[in-house]
Amino acid sequence: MSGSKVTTLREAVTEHVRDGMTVALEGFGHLIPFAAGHEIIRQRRRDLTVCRMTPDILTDQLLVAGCVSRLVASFFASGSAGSLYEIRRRVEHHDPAPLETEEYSHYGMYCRYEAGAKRLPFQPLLSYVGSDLPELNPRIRAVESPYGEGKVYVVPPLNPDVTVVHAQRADASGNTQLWGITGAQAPAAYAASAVIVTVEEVVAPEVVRADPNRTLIPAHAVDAVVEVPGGAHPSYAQGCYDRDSAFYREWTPISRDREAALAWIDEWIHGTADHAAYLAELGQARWEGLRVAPAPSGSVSYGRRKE
Amino acid sequence: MSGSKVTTLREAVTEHVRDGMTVALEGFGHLIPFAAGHEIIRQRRRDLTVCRMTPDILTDQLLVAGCVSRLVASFFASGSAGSLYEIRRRVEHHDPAPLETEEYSHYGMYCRYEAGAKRLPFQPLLSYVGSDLPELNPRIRAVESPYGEGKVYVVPPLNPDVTVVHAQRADASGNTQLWGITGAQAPAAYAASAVIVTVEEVVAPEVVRADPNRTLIPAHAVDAVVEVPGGAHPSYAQGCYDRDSAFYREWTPISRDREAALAWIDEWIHGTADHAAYLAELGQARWEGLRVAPAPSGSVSYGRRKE
Amino acid sequence: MTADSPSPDGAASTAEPSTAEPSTGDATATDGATDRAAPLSDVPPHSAEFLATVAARELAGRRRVFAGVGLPTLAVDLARRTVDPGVELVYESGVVGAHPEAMAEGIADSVLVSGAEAMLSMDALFGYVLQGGHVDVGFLGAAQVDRIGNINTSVIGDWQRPEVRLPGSGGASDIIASAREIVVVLRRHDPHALPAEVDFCTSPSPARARRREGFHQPAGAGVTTVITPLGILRRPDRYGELELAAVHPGVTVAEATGDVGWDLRVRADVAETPRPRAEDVRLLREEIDTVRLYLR
Amino acid sequence: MTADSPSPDGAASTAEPSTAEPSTGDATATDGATDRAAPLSDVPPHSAEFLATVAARELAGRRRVFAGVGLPTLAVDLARRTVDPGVELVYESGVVGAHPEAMAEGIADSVLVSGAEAMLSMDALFGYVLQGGHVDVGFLGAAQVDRIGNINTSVIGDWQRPEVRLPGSGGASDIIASAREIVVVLRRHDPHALPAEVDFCTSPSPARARRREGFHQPAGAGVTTVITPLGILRRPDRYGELELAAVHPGVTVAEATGDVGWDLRVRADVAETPRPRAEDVRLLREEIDTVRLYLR
Repeated sequence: MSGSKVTTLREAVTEHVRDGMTVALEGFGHLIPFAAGHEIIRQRRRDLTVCRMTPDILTDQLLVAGCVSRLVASFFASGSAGSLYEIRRRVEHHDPAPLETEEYSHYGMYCRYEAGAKRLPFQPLLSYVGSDLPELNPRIRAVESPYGEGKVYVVPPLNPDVTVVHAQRADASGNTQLWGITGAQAPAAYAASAVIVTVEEVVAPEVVRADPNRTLIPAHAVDAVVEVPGGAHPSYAQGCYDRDSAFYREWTPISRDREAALAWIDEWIHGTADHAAYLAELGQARWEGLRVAPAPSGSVSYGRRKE
Repeated sequence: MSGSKVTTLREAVTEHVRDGMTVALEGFGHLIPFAAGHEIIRQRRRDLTVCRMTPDILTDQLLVAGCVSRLVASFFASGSAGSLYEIRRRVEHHDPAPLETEEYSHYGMYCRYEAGAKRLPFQPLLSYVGSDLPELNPRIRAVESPYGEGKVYVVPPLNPDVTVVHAQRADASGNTQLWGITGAQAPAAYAASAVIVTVEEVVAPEVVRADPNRTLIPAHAVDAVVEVPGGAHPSYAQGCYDRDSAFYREWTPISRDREAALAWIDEWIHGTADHAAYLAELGQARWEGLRVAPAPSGSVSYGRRKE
Repeated sequence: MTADSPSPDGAASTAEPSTAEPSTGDATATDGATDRAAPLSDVPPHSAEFLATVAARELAGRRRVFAGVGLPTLAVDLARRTVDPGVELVYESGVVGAHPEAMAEGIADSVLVSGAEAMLSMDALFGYVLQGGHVDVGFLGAAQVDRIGNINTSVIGDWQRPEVRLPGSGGASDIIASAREIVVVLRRHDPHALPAEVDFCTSPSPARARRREGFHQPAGAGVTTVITPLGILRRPDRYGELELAAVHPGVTVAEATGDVGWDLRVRADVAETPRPRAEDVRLLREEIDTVRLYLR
Repeated sequence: MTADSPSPDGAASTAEPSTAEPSTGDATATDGATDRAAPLSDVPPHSAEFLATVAARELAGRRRVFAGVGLPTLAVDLARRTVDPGVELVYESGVVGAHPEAMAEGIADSVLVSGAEAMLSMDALFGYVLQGGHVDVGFLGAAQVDRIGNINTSVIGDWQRPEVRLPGSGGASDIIASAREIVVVLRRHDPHALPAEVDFCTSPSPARARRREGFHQPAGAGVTTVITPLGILRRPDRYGELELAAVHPGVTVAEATGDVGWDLRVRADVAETPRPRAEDVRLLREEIDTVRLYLR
């Protein structure tokens, strides 16, 4: 256990996210670190390489805002509400500028984080035999099995400068617990040089230590802890609030019109001082509509040795 | 969810464990499947290849009982109470017969299960550069990284015929939940052709489904579910009962004397009809001494969508 | 899927298969799906209701289905209520054995997680469950499927400056390597969607994988079934080509073979797809997709 | 470790380092460990109390220690109470940030799990934490350590028909590759335990790894410190050999160099190991190992 790493989102982004960096923003449909991404937009970072398995609306917004020059990903559409038009404009029409992309399958991308976290020079997987993906992406290479079963494809490690994740809770030293869909957060965090964790709630160490199996990212891997309630909106936090599906639908026409998208960024991101202001703008009524009813996991016992 | 797989330990071992098979009995200090191992002894299986990262007393007992001809492992001593003398007699003096061994480091052995579970032809790791282990074990081989960082060692998949694990709880269809030290159980189970799960308690599906992140081995990977309370004795089940450290100490002099060890097998295994009889023989007083006080994990919410 | 109707989920998805075989008969089983005496629906073959019903029948007897949302979700839900209550859905998000209380609006929807039998890490899901050989059917959507079952979900046109940038692989090129078989649903039936050869091969057939010499060959059989608005195409064996196995009601064999990028063979036993029962359509509309998310 | 006193845990373990540097001085810090004016203990250098105290001092300023039980457990517990409350223990069983309510009797003891900050999978522990470079010090026990810091925990004598079958690697050959440095404790100080070259190299030094040409070289510095019943040996650099850095009270430099399998160099600044304080011994006996499990 180390000292408190609790800080503000502004300070965490200022300190750890610099122009030109490779930034992983993970969360597979669930716990997408929107608040942190929005703060990156507010601080007008430039020339980032963004790594996300499923770019989602968050990446489309970062692109609209001009933060991103390169994208490493495995699926180039929104979670469930259609195309990401800023990505498509960049790729199909180089409008307003080309976007360099590096493309994998989901498991290929996951294995890159795994290799990065484990400092392995490569990780084999069973995908791509016969696919054009290795032709498109020369980082997907082949290795001959020394046991005689032929060649398999491998991917190289992905080691971001900084990884940002959102979770349900952490203690002040950074022991981070998440449940529901856990995505690529743990390997992406361990693969990075610096890790920012935003959480719905900073809890007492006793809460974390009562259930150590839920800690997927221990304190030693974490550099900054920020309490950002609602920090995954418009995605969701299992047990806390649901996905704002209406927002996902609303984004499609916004994204389709670059001027509208720029106006959205101006109003909702640059026009709000921080995530609390963004949520206030969203309004209490909309937020109430995203609330979920409790569904308790139940408690298990870890046991204490009797004296 | 599939139908009930609940059976007796006798039937599960009769059906899934045959002479000559490769059997993984995993559990790293915790949740060691002693009851299942004892049933293998009772059914006088022969010529087994036993896979266990840390052979522990269980393997020494299986050896004494004449069930094992080969051992795949990464540490050849007892958890914390000294040598396993039957193993040493076999290896050092071929008494009463030689024992073939195949040896890895802990992570090498774990990676073998991982490769087995994922059907990968090999898994790289950073160990062994400069070690004599690859000289001793020709299955540890080298692969050149296609990204230019030189060679790394790799291990091949380990695919047992059957894997046996013990856990705190499962539902009747085999969704298995364990907490505390989770060892190599999940990859060893997925690597195997058949899986026997013994549990402290068979619980209702609702108990499992209230906390799906605790399920490490889903029903589709499980062939037989057996309720065996106390099934990890003399090892332990986190939150249920503690390790019988006195037994671990007692085993050392027994193991040192082959006749005493054979007598122990006769009395405690062949002399008991099943694990319940073994526990009865152990006595209520001893069992009470292993009980632990509750230490609740606390409950988290998974949330329910409101209508 | 096309660029304007992308996969309604986080992976290349949507799909629905069908079974043309048991089209004759006077089964009177209480199992409604095989009860051919039940009143039939006249929903058109290109409707989501028709395709979902065809897909549901395709799942009978299958155990584990790896799918996105949309038509697969509808099909699995319908299959469970009709032809096979034992079908289990796994999602690439790590959900195994979902029991959603409401219809999922995405593969990462919270309703799939609450009450699921297991919520695995993505490494366990792709590594243990998928690569480990536990998936019987993978449902995939596609912009193009070619003669031997190669799938394109990446780009139309030039790779470097595409005419249309499609969503890419998602889990598709992982799924095709290891799922026992793949069922694809196409929303179009024309030479563009069914070319002789895909513009880009995202997810390869075993025949194409075999050409990559010296490689450890994938275990999966690749695309075995393609469901289109006109009929059902099947591949008879691992390295064979797609053949017309069934046409939907009102579609002629000539219509189905005429609008394909190659000389599509017709099976000797080519059948007519049985219509959905009225009950299938009712279940889909009134009990499954009550908010008409996928049934539009 | 020898065959008759095997590692008291699930891995090749036990160890305790020491710091010879701050032996002169009249520190009056309230931090007891550096308070040289405190009453000293006369426990003998080969005692567990002595070695645990030496090891505890070695941990000052280190963050994350990968260790087995036994002397490392005692040393870490003592270090936290004296020289450095911030030392964090990780175990190969997956426990990170243990806060045991009772003294652990093994690396998989339930008391390490209850109340821990994280209970990781073994894949995360070995892959992310260890290979990922988060371990500062690995504590290892050994039957033999040779001139350049190679460790043998496998066999004495012939590999195929050994004189003594030792426990093998456990996590040791994984740990030595990736922990920043390794501290070894030997229970014997003689040419058998300290040979010019090990009978079998379980866990190699960087110098030996370098000879394996064309291999990705491990990040770890290997064995930097060996604590014996007579003194402390240190390796001055990554590819150098062990040198005598300190002798324990009552031991002469000639005694320490005379009983080693090679011509052991003596550092110019060779020091005498400071004795444990009476308070260190009291803590070990009365508050840490109250049941005298390791202090025998």
